[in-house]
Amino acid sequence: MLEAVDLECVRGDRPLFSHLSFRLKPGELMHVTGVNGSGKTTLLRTLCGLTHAAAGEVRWNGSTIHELGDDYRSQLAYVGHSNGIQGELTAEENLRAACLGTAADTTRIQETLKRLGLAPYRHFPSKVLSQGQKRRLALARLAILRKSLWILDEPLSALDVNSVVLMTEILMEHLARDGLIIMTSHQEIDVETKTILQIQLD
Amino acid sequence: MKTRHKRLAIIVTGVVGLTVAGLFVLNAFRSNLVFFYSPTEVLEGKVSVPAGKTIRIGGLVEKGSVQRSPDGLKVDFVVTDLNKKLPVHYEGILPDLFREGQGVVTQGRLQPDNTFVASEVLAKHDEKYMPPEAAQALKGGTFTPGGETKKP
Amino acid sequence: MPNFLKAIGCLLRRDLTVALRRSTDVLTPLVFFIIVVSLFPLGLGPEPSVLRTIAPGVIWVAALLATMLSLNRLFANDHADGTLEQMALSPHPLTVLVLTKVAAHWMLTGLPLVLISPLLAVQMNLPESAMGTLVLSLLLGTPVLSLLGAVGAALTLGLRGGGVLVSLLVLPLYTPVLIFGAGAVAGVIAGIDIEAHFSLLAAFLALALTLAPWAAAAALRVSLD
Amino acid sequence: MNWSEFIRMGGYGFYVWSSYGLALLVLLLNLYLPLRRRKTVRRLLHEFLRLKEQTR
Amino acid sequence: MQYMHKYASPKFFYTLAGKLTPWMAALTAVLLVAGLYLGLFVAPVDFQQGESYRIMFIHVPAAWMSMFIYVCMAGAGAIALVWNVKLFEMFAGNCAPVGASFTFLALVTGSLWGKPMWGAWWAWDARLTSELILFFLYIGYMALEASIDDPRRAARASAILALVGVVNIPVIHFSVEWWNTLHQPASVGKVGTPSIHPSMLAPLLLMSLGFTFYFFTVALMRMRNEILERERHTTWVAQLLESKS
Repeated sequence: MLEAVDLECVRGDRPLFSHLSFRLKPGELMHVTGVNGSGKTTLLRTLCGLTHAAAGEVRWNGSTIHELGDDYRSQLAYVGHSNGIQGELTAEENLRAACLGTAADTTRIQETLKRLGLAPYRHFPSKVLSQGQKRRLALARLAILRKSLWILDEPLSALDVNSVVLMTEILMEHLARDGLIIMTSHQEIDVETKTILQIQLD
Repeated sequence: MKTRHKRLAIIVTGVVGLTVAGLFVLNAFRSNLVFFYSPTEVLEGKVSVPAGKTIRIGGLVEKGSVQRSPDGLKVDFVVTDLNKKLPVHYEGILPDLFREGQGVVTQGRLQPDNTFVASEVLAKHDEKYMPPEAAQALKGGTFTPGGETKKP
Repeated sequence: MPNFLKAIGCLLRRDLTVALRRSTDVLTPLVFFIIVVSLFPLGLGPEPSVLRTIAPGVIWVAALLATMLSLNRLFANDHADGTLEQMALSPHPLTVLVLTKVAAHWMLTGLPLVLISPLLAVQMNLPESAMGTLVLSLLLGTPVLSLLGAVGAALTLGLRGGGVLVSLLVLPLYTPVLIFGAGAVAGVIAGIDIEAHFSLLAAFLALALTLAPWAAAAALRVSLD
Repeated sequence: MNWSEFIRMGGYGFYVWSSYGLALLVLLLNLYLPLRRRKTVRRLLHEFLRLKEQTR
Repeated sequence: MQYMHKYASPKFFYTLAGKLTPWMAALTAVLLVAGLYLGLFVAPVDFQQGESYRIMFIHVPAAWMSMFIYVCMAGAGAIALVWNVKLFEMFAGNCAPVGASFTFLALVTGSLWGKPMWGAWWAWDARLTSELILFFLYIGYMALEASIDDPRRAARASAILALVGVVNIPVIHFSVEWWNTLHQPASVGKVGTPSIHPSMLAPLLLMSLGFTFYFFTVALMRMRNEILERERHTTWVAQLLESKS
């Protein structure tokens, strides 16, 4: 369970939002919306523990994420604005590197690449991939890593219609496995699930 | 791995690393680091000085050894460490603190005939600061610097 | 913990693969090192005794500058494509990951410098007796350069003018290594006992190994904030 | 007390007085900079608050 | 910890510093005038160096301050890093320019003293070189702080740099023993008999104390400016400015 308590974020001297509290249970999805510059990305990065909150705290199963440290990060998968893909490495090598040695069995990598339509590019350096393909490769990480909390910043950007449908499927599978998702998106998402939490930042 | 164990691991590696560094520093202090050589080291061949290499010699200017040329620019003096004596030849302006019986560091080349031609002379002043009368008294043995003056 | 060691191996292999596929990145500092040292005889004249006197200092300063030149490769690429962010979010301690990256960086910059240095020593008329000391001093000193450089590179990550800034931050910290590294080589030419120099270089290495990865990891977290 | 002797400082007047002069300069400069900054900051903030009132 | 946050609140500190500054400034003036009087008129001539040793009353306190301020800066930076206290961030950041100017002063007066005493404007001895490196460290610190836009990020990055640099301070301190060079060994720090005459020690200590209080006065003044600027969104700053005008 992820909890935010009285969260306040500041960029430079400019306050973005304050007194933000919510609670996200397993199997729930939170959709964060808001205009440009309202602090969506900052909120997501704060929830990851990359950015310090000016006040308040983020809790995972009751303990603050700074107390948990690496234990929290072992439950967390994040896809940000940048894809985190090294252009010199092939798609497969990139996925292996993302796992950092844990649970990287070849069959699962191959299956995932196939599902996301990246199988033909398996042995090409990733720099030849298109923007959308790179995005799909970044999202393939989610399927490989098997973490319970997914934090996704604009996961659907640069994706075509088919990929969006595919991605929605993957998100729903994750929720069905009692996973948690926090995401931002400009598109409407039609994920059928028990709960969708909408948070509007202004 | 528990957070507590990780913290312990960090502390242990920190302590081990700093201890190793400390041991190396101690070892370095045991064998000495030199900035300049003494006349004894040079003349007894404890350091092999290749001909033509610039080195530094440190020691005291022997009393009564300073001889200046009439124009005052050429100076000959003897540097001693109270064991061996090394004649030094120098052309140029001497610093104010250059005095007989005082510490000096000269930089230059050792000649084959075991004399030294200096290209630079630097006076090394000691760490005592006191008024002239106190220094006078000190030489007479009636004054010791610092708090001990108050003793009857 | 096999997981933990696997992660180190995986990261090391990844960094080495990436660097070898961009071989110009690896070669540039090495060629720079050779060119800088080769320029000194041209500027000073080929007098062997002069060259021999300045050789230890010249080779060491050139090694310092070559390392500086390679520092932006340490984190900048990974920062630009977001890999660094992922690394900071991995369940392994960032300090250890940073240490691994520094090790990879040293293998690709420091080690080649060490290996090529005898060639330059010959160029600079360094006596053969000093050759071993030069190699050993560089072997002890260049890891310190990479470790301290990592702190500077992490601090200046993503800043405008980062390349110049990193030299301003890191070069003053390099001075002790330079003094004792070049001092050891000069000392062995003068025929004095240089055990103390090596002792201190080893002490610097131990200190840097203990503290620098920790500082660099903290700096990375600040830079990613 | 002989003033010209005092200024001469036993022949070291140039070195001694330039040291003391430089010290005075550095101390005054360090005092002047925050005082000037204080003025600037106050002016800026008055302006900032006035504009903020207007936009409200 | 909560008390620390309360008393380290910018508003509380702003008023406190405002009350404290005039007293600190007065104390600084008294100490410096007394130090100068004792140093220039009362202290006798040195038996070796003549009148030129009077540069010591500027040079030595400036060199001490340069190190003291660096340690203060790193300490405040460490506190700010660990406990996330804004006030210490500002203190650390405002130490640097004052510290750099004292380092500069120590270097130039050292050079002015070195010319008549050693016969050279500059000698590459351990202490002068370490002081020069300290100056570079200050410059690097200020450059790093200036090139990061977000003030809190800048403060944390430069605090890490200061902590790395502070390892250099012991190198400066023990450099005399390490390199055994031209510069005199520390006169006052030695345990047992201080080898400096009390009539010369008194102005030295007075000047050092004066410099210390000067540093704190200037740091408080600088911090007050920064507090106003960084807290401009808050109501207390608005109220304060309205009541003043």
